[in-house]
Amino acid sequence: MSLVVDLFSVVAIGAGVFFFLAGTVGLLRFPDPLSRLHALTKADNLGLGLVVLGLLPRSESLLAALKLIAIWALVQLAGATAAQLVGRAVRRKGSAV
Amino acid sequence: MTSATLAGLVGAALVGLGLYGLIANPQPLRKILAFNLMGSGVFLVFGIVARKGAAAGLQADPVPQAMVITGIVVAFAASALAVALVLRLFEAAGQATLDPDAWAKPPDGGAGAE
Amino acid sequence: MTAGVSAIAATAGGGLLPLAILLPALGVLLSFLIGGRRSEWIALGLMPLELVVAVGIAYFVWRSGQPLVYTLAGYTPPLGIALRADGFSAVMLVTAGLIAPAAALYARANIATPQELTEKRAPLVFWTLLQGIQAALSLVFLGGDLFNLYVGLELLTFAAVPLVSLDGRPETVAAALRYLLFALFGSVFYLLGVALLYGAYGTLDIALLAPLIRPEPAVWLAAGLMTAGLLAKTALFPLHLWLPPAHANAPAAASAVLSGLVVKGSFFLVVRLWFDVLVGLPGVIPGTILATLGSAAILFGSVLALRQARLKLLIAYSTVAQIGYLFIMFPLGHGPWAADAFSGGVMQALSHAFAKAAMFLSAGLIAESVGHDRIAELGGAARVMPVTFLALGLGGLSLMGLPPSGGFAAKWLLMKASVEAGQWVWALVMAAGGLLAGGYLYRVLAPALSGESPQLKKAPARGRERVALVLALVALLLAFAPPSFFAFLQIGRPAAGLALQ
Amino acid sequence: MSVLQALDIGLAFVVFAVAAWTIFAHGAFAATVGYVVYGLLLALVWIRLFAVDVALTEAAIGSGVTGVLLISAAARLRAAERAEPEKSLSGLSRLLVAVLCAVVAVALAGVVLLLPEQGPSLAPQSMQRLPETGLGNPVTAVLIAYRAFDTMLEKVVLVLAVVGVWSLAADKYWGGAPGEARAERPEPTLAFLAQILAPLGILVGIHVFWVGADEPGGAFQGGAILAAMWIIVMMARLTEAPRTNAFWLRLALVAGPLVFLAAGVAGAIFAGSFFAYPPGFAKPAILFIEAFMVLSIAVTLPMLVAGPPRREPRR
Repeated sequence: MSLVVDLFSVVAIGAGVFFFLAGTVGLLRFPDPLSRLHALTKADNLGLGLVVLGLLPRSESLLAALKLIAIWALVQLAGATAAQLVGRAVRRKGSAV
Repeated sequence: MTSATLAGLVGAALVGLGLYGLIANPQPLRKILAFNLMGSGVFLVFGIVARKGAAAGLQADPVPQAMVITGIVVAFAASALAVALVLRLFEAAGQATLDPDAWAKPPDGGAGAE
Repeated sequence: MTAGVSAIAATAGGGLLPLAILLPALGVLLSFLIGGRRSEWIALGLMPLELVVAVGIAYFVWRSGQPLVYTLAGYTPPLGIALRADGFSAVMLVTAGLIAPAAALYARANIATPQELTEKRAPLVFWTLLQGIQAALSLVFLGGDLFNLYVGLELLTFAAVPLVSLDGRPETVAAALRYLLFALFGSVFYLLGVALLYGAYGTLDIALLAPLIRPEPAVWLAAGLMTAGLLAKTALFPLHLWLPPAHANAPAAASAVLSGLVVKGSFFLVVRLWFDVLVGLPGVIPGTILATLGSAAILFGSVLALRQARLKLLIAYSTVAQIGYLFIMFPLGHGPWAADAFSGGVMQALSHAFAKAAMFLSAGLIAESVGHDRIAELGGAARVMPVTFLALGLGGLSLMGLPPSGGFAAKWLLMKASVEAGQWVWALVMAAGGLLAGGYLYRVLAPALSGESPQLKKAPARGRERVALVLALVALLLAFAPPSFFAFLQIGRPAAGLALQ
Repeated sequence: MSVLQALDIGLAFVVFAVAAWTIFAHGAFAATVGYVVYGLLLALVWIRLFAVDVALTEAAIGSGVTGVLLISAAARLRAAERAEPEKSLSGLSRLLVAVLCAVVAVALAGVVLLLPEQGPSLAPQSMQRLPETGLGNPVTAVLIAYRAFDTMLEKVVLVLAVVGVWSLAADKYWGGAPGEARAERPEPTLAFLAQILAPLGILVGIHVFWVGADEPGGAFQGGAILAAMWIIVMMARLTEAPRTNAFWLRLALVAGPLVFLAAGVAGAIFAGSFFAYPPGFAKPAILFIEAFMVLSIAVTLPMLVAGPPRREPRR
């Protein structure tokens, strides 16, 4: 049983890290602000989501698990808002960022 | 090398970097940033001292930790006052420079007579 | 170790020590909360009480012949914090207790809330921060814990800096910003030293720390950092750049407090550090470095003061020079002349505090009455405002070190100690500094006494002139301090403690 | 070398790199953004030093609130940066300064390496006296009991800082609200965020304060989170900054230090020493004081960020 849980965690967190890496590469390599934002938000959503998913079975209590999910939800909220604001700023100023 | 010693070395490097920025960077806002950097380096030295004082079932000595918390709040207040001064200077004079020569000769010669 | 144990037990009258800090702190909070005209009333109402507390502390120190100690919150050091008052702290406390109300009485006339307003910016800020300076200085003079003293230094910075930019002109804001950056640099360096000392010995209590200090790398580095930080706040050459614009641009009442008292706060801590904490370090080389910087400050500050066109800037540069004298005492701390050197240093701090406060207040009156403070255009002014110029001149007497004045007593004691110690250089520098001071004061006073008098915008108020004059007279009267006064200053000095045992 | 050690070394390297960026980056705005990143990374370092209370404070105040303050200042100063090429130091003096700073850093690093592995500590004494306070978190006990005097005076420092910031207002704006009255409408996205986040953040802030008695957290951290919520709500323009002559605002600003000071004097009367707590009543007294401190911090930090009054007071 514990082997299965471990395997699940490793796979999920590994996938999460991959998305973070991909998002970071995108942020650095993509040409214009909007596509950079696109890469970044994907990393936040999926990367963090998978890391949290991998950590869930290892949490000590239900409360700790809920905290993990709350962290994910809050980062979603913050990430989405920031992306909106940056996108709007880009549109206002043209593409000069 | 333990993580505490490593943090202490980072702290030492931060103090050096911050000091350099504080002296060498001409813009006041950059000086404020440098001051904050230097401050956090000092706090890290407190941190390593706390960590090396792990005893009595505690992972770190609480007294230096409490001092760092006090210090962080004071450093924020200092930054706020400094930023307010920089912005006020910028508004009043259209420039935010500390260069003494810029203030030695007031543009219309009228500022000297109060 | 017995000294350590007796130093952390509370003594009679010790309860006055926290009061000396808490009363002005309460004043800060209430003045800000209630605001308006009442902020001034609160400050003026509390100041006599604070003076009584200061005198009470001095009385208890004198009666017991021992430092007063108070342990806060029932936690003895090293876990808790202790406050201590020795002879030096008591004297400084009373000095602050006299000069702050003098500045307040002077400021009432021009930093007041007008009738038609419920609250005005400058008065509220001035009265709140003046009390902040009092609280900070009390803490600096009484703190027995190095981190607690850091909090005191920060209180001092936050209370002092906004006073510089009180009138809001851009150059005053620039001066305040430069002052703040220097002060923050000083705080960070001081705090770094505190961290290293705690790391080495696990306590920050001065009495517990002193016997533990060994000449090892951590201590040397801490000593260097803390001293450098405090020197930046004291404006000792070459870290003096911030002082002249800051002190010359503040309102006169604030300048008097900044120049007379605030720089003495960080100087006091340099003395604490080297005479009470770092007793285990060989102090000759660091002391010589400090005195060398002091000598440079005396010569450099005086020469620059000679070249100033504005009276307030001249007085500010003379502060740079007079701060230099304070540091002559450091290489003279060991030997039979140590007591004289210490008394001389303290006397210099006291007499400069009173004399400089008197001079800044006089300069403020001159600027208000004549309409400017350009030295070249002050010819004959002394004949229309004689009392103001008398206060200025009497203060100047102390700066030059002519008898009878506190400045004379200070410089004579320091010269005597230098000669006895065979360190002639300091005596020569001090003599040169006295001559230069004579020169820059002559530049102001000689033309003012002769020539055609200027048309005054308004005559200086009698009461405000008297405040300046009384301060100048106190600086003069210090010359007649009896030997028992110097014995009082030695209370709590390690050497005195040994002699008593 | 274990994985954890490798992570430590990597973290140290990144912290140093970002710190160097904030010093050497070309634009002030970019440097400031770097500083915020740096603060968050530093919070991780504090976790690795087993100082969770400090990590929370660093993340909330050192990085978060300071970040808002500095970024908004950098944005407003962008015009200044373009207008004036700053006079900077000559190459030689730059080199001298660099050498001086390197000497300081190397000396400090040397002393850090010389510190004994098991240093002196007040941890045993802190734990020994902990039961008297009724608290479970020794860091809170240091702040609010053993070294209560420091903490009270540091609150007075914050009040002085507010007075100092406000003192930079123009005379005609004294008593008015900080922040310009802007015509533009609230940013809908930001308003949405603030509406969702603020209630949640308030809960979290109070929670962090409440558990601070026994676990990492406390008045500073909780107060800072509440402050952040108020800042977000003001940024989203869901509410205006209050007038600086409002009595309630002044009361909230001084309540923390004032109650603390009063409790300190009460200690002299009822417990025999200034700032002592009567045996048995320590914990309720501490929570009472802390509640007011949370309030004052939650109000002070946003007012320090908001800056001096910039609008005329209503009469």
